[in-house]
This record gives sequence, C-alpha cells and structure tokens, in this order.
Amino acid sequence: MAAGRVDLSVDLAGLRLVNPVLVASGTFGYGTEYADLVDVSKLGGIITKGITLQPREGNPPPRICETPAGMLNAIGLQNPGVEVFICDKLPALREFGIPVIVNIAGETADDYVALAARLSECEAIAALELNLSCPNVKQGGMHFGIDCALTRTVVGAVREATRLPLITKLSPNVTDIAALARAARDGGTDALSLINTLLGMNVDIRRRQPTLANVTGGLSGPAIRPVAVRMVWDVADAVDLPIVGMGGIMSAADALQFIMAGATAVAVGTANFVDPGVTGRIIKDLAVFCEEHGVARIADLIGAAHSEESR
Amino acid sequence: MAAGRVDLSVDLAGLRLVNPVLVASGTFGYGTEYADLVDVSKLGGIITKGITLQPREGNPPPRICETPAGMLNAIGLQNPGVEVFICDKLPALREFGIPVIVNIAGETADDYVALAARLSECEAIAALELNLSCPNVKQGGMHFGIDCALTRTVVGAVREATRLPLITKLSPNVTDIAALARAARDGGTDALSLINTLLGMNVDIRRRQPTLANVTGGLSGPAIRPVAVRMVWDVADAVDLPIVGMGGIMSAADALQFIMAGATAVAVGTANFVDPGVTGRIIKDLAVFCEEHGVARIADLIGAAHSEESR
Amino acid sequence: MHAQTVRLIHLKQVGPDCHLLKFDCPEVANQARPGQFVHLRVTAGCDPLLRRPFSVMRTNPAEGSFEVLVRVVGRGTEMLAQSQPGSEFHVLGPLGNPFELSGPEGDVVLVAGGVGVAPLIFLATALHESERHRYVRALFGAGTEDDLCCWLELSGVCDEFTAVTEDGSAGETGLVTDFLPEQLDRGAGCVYACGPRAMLAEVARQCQAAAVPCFVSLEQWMGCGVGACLGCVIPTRASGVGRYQRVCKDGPVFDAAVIDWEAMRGGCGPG
Amino acid sequence: MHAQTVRLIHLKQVGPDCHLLKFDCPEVANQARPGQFVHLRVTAGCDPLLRRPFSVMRTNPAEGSFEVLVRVVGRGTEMLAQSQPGSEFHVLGPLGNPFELSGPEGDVVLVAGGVGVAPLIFLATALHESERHRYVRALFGAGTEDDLCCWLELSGVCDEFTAVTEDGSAGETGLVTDFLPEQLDRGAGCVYACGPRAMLAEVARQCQAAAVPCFVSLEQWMGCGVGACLGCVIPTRASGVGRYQRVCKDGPVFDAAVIDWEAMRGGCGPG
Ligand SMILES: Cc1cc2nc3c(=O)[nH]c(=O)nc-3n(C[C@H](O)[C@H](O)[C@H](O)COP(=O)(O)OP(=O)(O)OC[C@H]3O[C@@H](n4cnc5c(N)ncnc54)[C@H](O)[C@@H]3O)c2cc1C
Ligand SMILES: Cc1cc2nc3c(=O)[nH]c(=O)nc-3n(C[C@H](O)[C@H](O)[C@H](O)COP(=O)(O)OP(=O)(O)OC[C@H]3O[C@@H](n4cnc5c(N)ncnc54)[C@H](O)[C@@H]3O)c2cc1C
Ligand SMILES: Cc1cc2nc3c(=O)[nH]c(=O)nc-3n(C[C@H](O)[C@H](O)[C@H](O)COP(=O)(O)O)c2cc1C
Ligand SMILES: Cc1cc2nc3c(=O)[nH]c(=O)nc-3n(C[C@H](O)[C@H](O)[C@H](O)COP(=O)(O)O)c2cc1C
Ligand code: FES
Ligand code: FES
Repeated sequence: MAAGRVDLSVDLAGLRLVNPVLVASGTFGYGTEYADLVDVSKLGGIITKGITLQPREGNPPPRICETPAGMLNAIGLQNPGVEVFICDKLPALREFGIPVIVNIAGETADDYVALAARLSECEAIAALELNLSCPNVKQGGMHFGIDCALTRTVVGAVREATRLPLITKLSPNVTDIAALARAARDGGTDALSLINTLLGMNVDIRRRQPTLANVTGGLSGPAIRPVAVRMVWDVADAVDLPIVGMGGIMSAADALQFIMAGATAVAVGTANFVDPGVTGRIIKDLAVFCEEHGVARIADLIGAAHSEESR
Repeated sequence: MAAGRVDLSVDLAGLRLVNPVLVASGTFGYGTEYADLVDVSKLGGIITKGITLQPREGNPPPRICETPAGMLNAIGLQNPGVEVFICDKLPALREFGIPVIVNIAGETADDYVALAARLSECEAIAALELNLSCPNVKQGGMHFGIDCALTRTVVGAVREATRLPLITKLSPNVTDIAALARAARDGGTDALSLINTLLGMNVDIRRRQPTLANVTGGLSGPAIRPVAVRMVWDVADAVDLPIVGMGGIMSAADALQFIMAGATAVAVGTANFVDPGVTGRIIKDLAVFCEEHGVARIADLIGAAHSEESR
Repeated sequence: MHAQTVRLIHLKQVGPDCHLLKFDCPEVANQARPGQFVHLRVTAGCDPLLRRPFSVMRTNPAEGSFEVLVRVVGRGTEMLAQSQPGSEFHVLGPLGNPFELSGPEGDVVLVAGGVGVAPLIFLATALHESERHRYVRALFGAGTEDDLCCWLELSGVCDEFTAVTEDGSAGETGLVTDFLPEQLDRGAGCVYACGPRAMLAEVARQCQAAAVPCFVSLEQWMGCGVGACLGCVIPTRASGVGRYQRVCKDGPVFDAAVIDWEAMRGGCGPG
Repeated sequence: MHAQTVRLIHLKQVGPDCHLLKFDCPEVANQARPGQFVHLRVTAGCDPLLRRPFSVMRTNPAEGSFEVLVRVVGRGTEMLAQSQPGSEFHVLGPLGNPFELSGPEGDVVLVAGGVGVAPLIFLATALHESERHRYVRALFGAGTEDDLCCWLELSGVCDEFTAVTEDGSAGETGLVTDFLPEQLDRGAGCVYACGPRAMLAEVARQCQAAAVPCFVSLEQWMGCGVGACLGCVIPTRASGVGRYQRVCKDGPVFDAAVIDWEAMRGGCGPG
C-alpha cells in the first residue's frame, strides 16, 4: 500500500474532511497570514480566530509569555467583529477551498445566538465552533464553559438558531470534563472540540508582578498535551459524538495519540508558531504511519486505544 | 548585605523552617535514598512519600512516562504502611535534624483519622500533609480533594485527631481551587499545599494502548508550573493561610514565582530526579537574589506580586 | 517571506555578550530591507519552544548570506552564541515593515542604543549606497566602550558619528539622548532610532517637541512572527480595534507619533 | 554513588545506530562494577527532561574514564550521538546492583542481545581478569552483522564466542536463544543475560527448565535512578509490598527466578 493510497479522510459530524488535520482557533489568524508559507488548501480545514458581535480591541500587552514547552496567552479576543469578518476576511478564506469553521464567542447567550444566526446567512461556512472556554475575557467565555447548565442552555439556544454543524469547544479548567461534554450533547451539539487552554500565570520576579498585563493567561503547547489526551479519552468514553482533539500537537505521533484516544480530527495550534510547515508534515507523516502499519483508512484508528485489552 | 546575612527562614503555621525549600512528597523517598548525594540536613524540611494504614503494593508498571517538560506517574501509593514507616523509616528521617512532614493518604475519612492519631504518638514528626489529591488510586485520594463538602469533613475529622500542624494538599483537577481551599480552611487546616499532579495520559501509538498500565497518571514537572503558580495566586487571594507552593520548580527563579504569588514555602519534586543538587542550588540562589535586590528577609517577598499596582 | 533551514557559516564574539552570526540564505540576503527581521528557531526541540526574532544587520547578496547581532540575555540567545558553525537553524524571513528610505528632505539622524544598532547599521549602509545620497549623522550609546559592538560598521557608513558611553570609557559621557538635542538643533529631516524602550520614548519626546519626524523599531515578545496570533502588540494612540498594533506585521518600525508612550511606561513588554 | 559533571572525551560510531562514548570520570572508573549503570543528563534544558540510564561497558581506572555503548532509539540518545567531544554532561553513578562475580561453580554462559552486550563485556572482562579464572562461553545475537557492535571486545575476553544473526550475515543464523540449549546441555554453572525482554524471558525459561541459575539485567523507564520515586518497578513473583521491585535499586540485575515473566509479557515497559 503506497502512502498516496491511504485514505486520510474523516467524517466530522457530516462534514467531510480530506484529512483530519485542522488549524486551531487563534493560532492561524484568518488563513491569509500564513498563505505565503503554508499551502492552506491542503489542510483538512481551518478554524478561524474567535469572532464576536462587536469589534474588540483585546487586552493590553504583554499578552504572551513563554513557559517550559508551552506559552501563555491573554489576547482577549481582539477581532474586528462579525460584520468586518464577513466582508473582509471570509472572501479570502473561501478561496482556499477547504472547510472554514468559524469560532464564535459572546458575553451572553444572546450574543452566541445572534452570531450564529448572522453567520448562517453566509455561504462558505462549513461549521461553527462555539468557544465556551476562552479564559481571557472578563465576561462570557469560560464562564459558560465551566457550568453544565449554562453550557446546555447556550448550546441549545444556538442549536435553534442555525442549521450549520455545531462544534462546542470545551474548557479544560473543570473538575469533570465528561459532565460538560454531556451537557453540550444534551444541548444538541454535533461535535466537541477540546481542549482550550489551561488557566496559568507567570510572575516576573524582577518586577514582582504578573508577567501578563491580564495577570492570568491560557497555557498551550506541548506542555499540556498529556492533559488534553486524557480529556479526549474521558470524553470519548462519556459521549458518542465526534471529537476534534487539540493541545500541544507538534507531530503526527502526537496527532495519533489524540486519534487513538478517540478524536475524529485534530487541530494544530501553538505548533504553527514554532514551525509553519508542521501541518503539512503531519499530514504526510500520518499517511506514512498508516502505510507502514497496514492501516487502509485513518478513520480505523479513531479510538483504537480504547480496545478491551487496555481497560 | 552578604548572602550569608540574608534571613531565609519562614514560619509555616508555627513551624519554623530555616529556609523555605522543602522536598515534595513521593519524589524524595524517605530521605535516605538521596543521602549520598544531597546534604539533607540543609533542607527547609522533608515531606515523605504518602503513607497509608496498610501496606500497598502500588500499581503495575509501566508507572512513569516522560512528556514534554514533564512526566506522568501512576505509582499508586506503593508504601510499607504506617507501622513499618514508624519502625523502619522514621528513625533515619529524624537523624537529618530537619522538620519531617508526613504525607498521609486514605480511602476513607476514618483512615485519615487513624493515621493522624497513630502518627501523633510519634516524636519527631513536625507536621502532617493530608493528601486529598492523589490521582492514581481507585479509592479515596483525589475523590476527596475535588469535593468541597468531603474536603471539609475529612480535614475537620483529622483536625480533631491530632495537635500536629495540618497541611492540606489540594488537587489541581478542579474548576475552583479557591473553593476547595476555603473548605479546607473551614475544616481547620493550618496550611495548604498545592499543587498535586494534573491528571494526564499518554498513548503508545505503536501498541495502540495507554502507555501507563493505570491508563492515566499525574503530570508533574516544569510543564505544569504556570498552572501551579496561578492556583497559588488564586488561593492566596481567597484564604489567609500559609501555602506550600509546588509544581515544576527547577530553580530559585521558579521558587520566587511561587513565593511572590503567595507561597510561604515551596516544595521541589520532579526536579530532584533531573538534578539531585537542585535544592542546594535553589537555597543558595535564593540568598543571592535577596542580597542583590536588597531583601533582608525572604519572608518579605511572600505575596509580593499581589501589590495594588498589579491588580 | 521564506521559511527554510539555513546553515550558520560564521560566528564571532564582538562584545562582552554580543555575537555576530552569519547565515547562508540567499533568499533573505536578496530580499531583506533595513528594519526587517528574521524569526529563528533556536532548537529542533521544545526548550525553548518559541522562535526568537532578530533584526537583520547586514546582507551580502553576492555571497547569499545575512548577519544578525545577538546579545545574550537568556537561554535562547545563549544557545545561539554557543552553536557551532555548520549547525542548521530554521529561519522565517524577512519579516515586518522596513524603514522608509525615502523620508523627508534633510539630514538623517540615527540614534542607536546597545544591540539596537543592528538595524541602523543596515539602514545606514542602504542610505550610503543609495543613489540619492543623504547626509547621515549617527549617535551610538552603550554602557561602556566594550558594549559599543560593531561601532566601526556603523561609523564607516555615516557622515558623522558620535559614540556615547555611560561611564565615559569611549566617546562622550552620558546617555545617548543627552546628545540628541544638539543634533535636532542643527536641523534634521528625520530621526531613526532603535534601542531600549526608555531611550526610544525620550527620542520620541524630543523629536515631537522639535517637530522632526521620528521612526522607531520596537520589540515585543512574539508568538508567530507573521501577524496571526496577535501576541506581539504595542499600544498606539488609536482607539478601538486599531489600538493595539502588531510589532511583527504592522512594525517593527513605527512612526513614533502613533505610539502610546504613556501606556508603554507601565512596562508592557521587553526592554 | 557520585553526582558530578563529566567531560565526554571520545565518541565513536560502532554500528548503524550505535555509538561508544567515553567520559572522563575517575569516580565511576574506580567504583563501577559489571552490571551497574550511570544516569546521564542529556541536556541542561528540559527537553528531554529526565536522565537516561546506560550500563557501564568498560572502565579504565588508570585513565580515569568509563565507556557506555549507546544505541540511538529516540531524542535523548540522538542528542548524545550528536554531541561533540569536550561537551559536559551531568552523571549519577555508579548505580544499581552489579552481577555477582562469585557465582556457582562451573562454566559461565553469557547471552547478549544487541546493545545488551555492554554490561556483559564489562562482566566478561572482570571474570577474565579475576584471580579465580572461570571458563566463559558467550553467545551474542543481533539482527545483522553490522548490529553485532563491539563483538571483538566481547570475544577477546571470553574462552568461547558464538555470534548469531537473524539474517545469517555473520556467525550462526537464527535467534540467540536457539543456541542456548546446546550451551546448557554442555553444563553451565550460571547464565548471565542482557538484551530485549522477549530474549530474556526465553533465556529465563530455558535456564529454569535446566535448573541453571540465571541472572538478567532488566530495563525500565526511570525517574530518579536512586530508588526514591518507585517509578521503575518490574513485577516479581512475590506478593504484597515486595511484588514490585525497583530496577534502579533492587536491580538492574535480578535473579531470573524471582521475576514474574508472565506479567512482563503484557508489555510493562521498554523492550
Ligand atoms: C523585532 C525584534 C528585533 C530584535 N532584534 C534583536 C537583535 O538584532 N539583536 C538582539 O540581540 N536581540 C534582538 N531582539 C531581542 C531578542 O529577540 C531577545 O533578546 C531574545 O528573543 C531573547 O531570547 P532568550 O531566549 O535569550 O531570552 P529569554 O530567556 O526568553 O529572556 C531573557 C530576557 O530577555 C527578555 N526578552 C525575551 N524575549 C524578548 C524579546 N522578544 N525582545 C526583547 N527582550 C526579550 C526577557 O524579558 C528576559 O528578561 C529583537 C526583538 C524583536 C522583537
Ligand atoms: C539499567 C538500564 C541500562 C541501560 N543500558 C543501556 C545501554 O548500555 N545502552 C543503550 O543504548 N541503552 C541502554 N538502556 C536503554 C536506554 O536508557 C534508553 O534507550 C534511552 O533512555 C532512550 O532514550 P531516548 O531519549 O533516546 O528515547 P525516547 O525518545 O525516550 O524513547 C524512544 C524509544 O526508546 C524506548 N525507551 C525509552 N526509555 C527507555 C529505557 N529506559 N529503557 C529502554 N527503552 C527505553 C521507548 O519506549 C521508545 O520506544 C538502558 C536502560 C536501563 C534501564
Ligand atoms: C495565541 C492564541 C490565541 C488563541 N485564541 C483562541 C480563540 O480565539 N478561540 C478559541 O477557541 N481558542 C483560542 N486559542 C486556543 C487554541 O485554539 C487551542 O485550543 C489551544 O491553544 C490548545 O492547542 P495548542 O496547544 O496546539 O496550541 C488560542 C490559543 C493561542 C495560543
Ligand atoms: C513519582 C511521584 C510520586 C509522587 N507521590 C506523591 C505522594 O505520594 N503523595 C503526594 O501528595 N504527592 C505525590 N506526588 C506529587 C508531588 O508531591 C508534587 O505535588 C507534584 O509532583 C508537583 O511538583 P513537581 O512538579 O515539582 O514534581 C508525587 C509526584 C511524583 C512525580
Ligand atoms: S507575533 Fe504573532 S501577531 Fe505578531
Ligand atoms: S527510578 Fe526512581 S525508584 Fe527507580
């Protein structure tokens, strides 16, 4: 079996992806930023930076800070607002010819509903990713994502407002991720994505102050991968929905950990900063792995580590 | 001011430590394992491997696995039980002449009470650390540490059973660490220690199985430091109790992050494996930092990053 | 903009903690303009994880190489300084907006602080070689004589050159900004500056008072380097979505008049 | 047991992915016994974070050096193989329990698989040099001729030496364990083995059937290397607290009879 013959396509809640490799929200801008460096059209899909109803200026700097095998960010959802997004960003995104998944964030359930309704009017949007888990804004964001009842309500409300496939993005900053997953399922989500960043902080010991102006930020990168894989594993056990797994993916081997733990697709985030070529390499190496291990369809590996033997 | 003149001592709930550097439970055995390599008598204190009422054989291997800037462990509280501990381990521990803090774990509240009562009969124990947060055992452990009511109950029961200073060790695998801290305070704990390990896992993609026999394990090491610092910060804001901060400390700079975030003392864990000399170097470098920055007493730096300016 | 693996062909210590690194990379050599930077991956592993940005100090299109001046301040720069010629590094570049060479009429004044000299050497070289020859006066400040790294490279392409050290070990004694007023008094078409933030703020203040256009090259911690993560912003005087601009994409060269220097004072990033 | 920074003084590729590394370290050179290992910190950074264990293959007390044979299997061993002579590494050692040299009467049979040869070279050298000379017969198996790293070092200190390759490119064809029965049939006082787990399990099985004492050197992922973390355990036939024993402190050399080979079969660690 030649690598070219491996079937890398997956079905994500009715969305057919030619390969399971997406780019994570907030780490790939609106696609064009990386267009000189990456053949975006070869990705399984793109998840855009979080969009809000109104434009947001975001948090004051410093917004990021490096940590061991990771980074903290507190961007604070800087974005031009949904109308500018539709006019200025969406046309270029559409040109890539791949599924565009729009990440949306709000301060109230109504915000989410309005965003979903507005974006449903646009062509060329493949799905919505409900960001219930942004740790870096004062209102909304993670406040929804850590509460089961709120999660269910918001997802339910958005569900009524759109016929687009709905992917709910979960926060890892919770005691019981499986409960949140069930709440999102009960609200009617088509798929789940996890994990968003872990809440963290750094202290600038010279200045005796938090390094980030926002005090806390979201931890991403390889450091969080074991936590992310564990949560994908738990959620795969708890609900019967497709999962987009993410958190520290730097290689095909990392991506396969998520897939075998139960993810249908994966999203690459921080790794894009470290190496813009990473997604292309992962797609290639996934095919090589499948070929070398006699796997005809990568979909056959989804949840493979949950076999009886390993329980 | 010469480095030798800096006052590194701190008061941890009435316990005077000559310096704020402890070794974390489970990473330094019972002291003797490192005695050839480390001048144990120079430590601020030692926290022993978790002890249970009955001997425990622990989890099957593999028990550990390396991850980016971290490691997973699922030891499963292998230990000889409290009686053997008292007979075989305690005498040698006492010889080091430093405060010995005994980490205890149980499956029921009664276990904790019995352990506390039994250990209170021994001389040479400076304090008890209540491990309500072990992620690697089926019963007890973290199951207490993620529930406020249970935490309060267990701490309260142990409080009645001993006059030793009580340090309650919190689990980071919770939505609201401050709530747990308040519960432990309400139960009557004298101090808090945090964080225990983050629940994580790794998949062996070649074998399509979890790498650890226990499936999940606890993530420790530099990778988790930002999460740990954030939790110490949150808890310092929430309760007025001394804190032992830990999670990924590899250097004096790391230790200072915890101290400035609100920790009275710190514990070094995984770093001992990487470099047994690390605690000695941290103690020395803390003095150098204080000297260079005109700090007469390290205690003056506790919570320093919480100044008005930074809010 | 290119992403590729390049070879370190030469490495030379040029100051107490400064090293000049030359890389074999025809693409950056041909395309980089003064003020642009490269984003360098220091290790194939993840410690440190993120790339490190460095201004291009010199290109040699004939040889197909470019040079950066690196001051050792932490782990990443330490690893670069310790590396062996022949080692390979992944580089993204050239990135960011260059200095405008066709600035307003009149003399050009350059103000460099420490390793901030790097992009100004490139700028002065370009001005020196450009058809429309402009009179260039340079101020270069540092702590001590030893810290005036590559001053010969700068003075060689300027019409006037003044060194300033805090301890007086070379040139004038004091801060480089102490000597800017007389430069501005003599009249200047435009000021270009790069160095520590406090220096840049003072340069900006003086230029604004003297109504001389001023362009500064700023630094901020970076994630992506290409404008995607919104991590590297600095505050400007605009409000709304335009308030925070990206050093990597909207800069690193900014018109000093648009920067919110007050907000920068709180310490909103490196330097 | 020592903890110190040592210098790599020599490095030589001795097989497709095998490298012989020599370190300047009088303490380990003087104290290490066959079967003991060192715990090496591969980088001063945290990628990879944990130390890596390697059996001592040879000591040279006169020169104050010791050698390890490293097979490249991942990032840590790759970094070691790529390092420059003169580089410094932090080393803990010697660690663990050595082979018992004063085993039962009779010939000694060594069974080595791949880089498992390293501690057996040290053992054979010690037996060879010991006053009480014992007749040593060695079996050394690998995939191909090229993988029989350092076979000369082993054959030079044994009385009989048999090479076995899976593809027959050198010596006998097959698995090393195919040739153990005839060794046991000839009578043996004691068998020492090091290599992949499947090989060790088979050696242990045959020795038990033949009632020949057998000692194996085992591997497991390690945290501390000194017995403190309880991370490196392997299952034994004991029950209760004694069931899981530490490779770093109770091993790495174990009496094959105490190991629970059944439980090892599930794949409870490397190899
Ligand atoms: C556009 C741009 C151009 C630059 N050009 C040069 C150059 O030509 N020569 C040069 O020596 N340096 C230059 N820098 C700064 C250089 O990128 C940092 O010094 C370097 O990234 C620090 O890496 P480190 O791992 O050694 O330090 P770290 O260990 O990460 O940090 C050590 C110290 O350096 C500071 N630091 C960390 N990152 C940065 C950063 N991005 N900018 C400034 N300070 C930082 C930290 O606050 C800390 O105090 C430039 C920065 C930018 C943004
Ligand atoms: C007591 C002892 C003595 C050893 N002696 C030698 C020796 O003399 N020569 C030699 O080449 N190797 C020896 N090993 C094995 C060696 O320690 C590992 O191969 C090495 O740690 C792998 O590091 P890495 O970063 O290259 O691989 P990683 O990237 O960590 O892992 C790559 C692969 O190697 C396997 N691996 C990881 N750690 C170990 C380990 N501790 N033991 C075995 N396999 C592992 C992993 O399962 C994985 O498949 C010994 C191990 C022990 C426990
Ligand atoms: C700079 C940055 C910005 C991010 N912005 C968003 C966002 O707008 N919406 C969102 O849902 N997640 C956002 N994330 C989270 C990522 O999509 C992803 O969930 C997380 O970073 C974990 O993946 P990684 O470790 O591969 O980066 C952001 C992450 C980073 C690093
Ligand atoms: C191998 C290992 C064993 C541990 N055993 C215990 C234990 O018995 N009781 C406990 O409270 N914490 C235990 N811990 C958690 C540590 O005490 C500490 O909370 C955690 O590792 C974070 O610190 P670190 O990142 O510095 O290692 C263990 C950690 C490790 C790595
Ligand atoms: S570094 Fe990512 S936007 Fe500038
Ligand atoms: S590696 Fe820690 S006990 Fe063996």
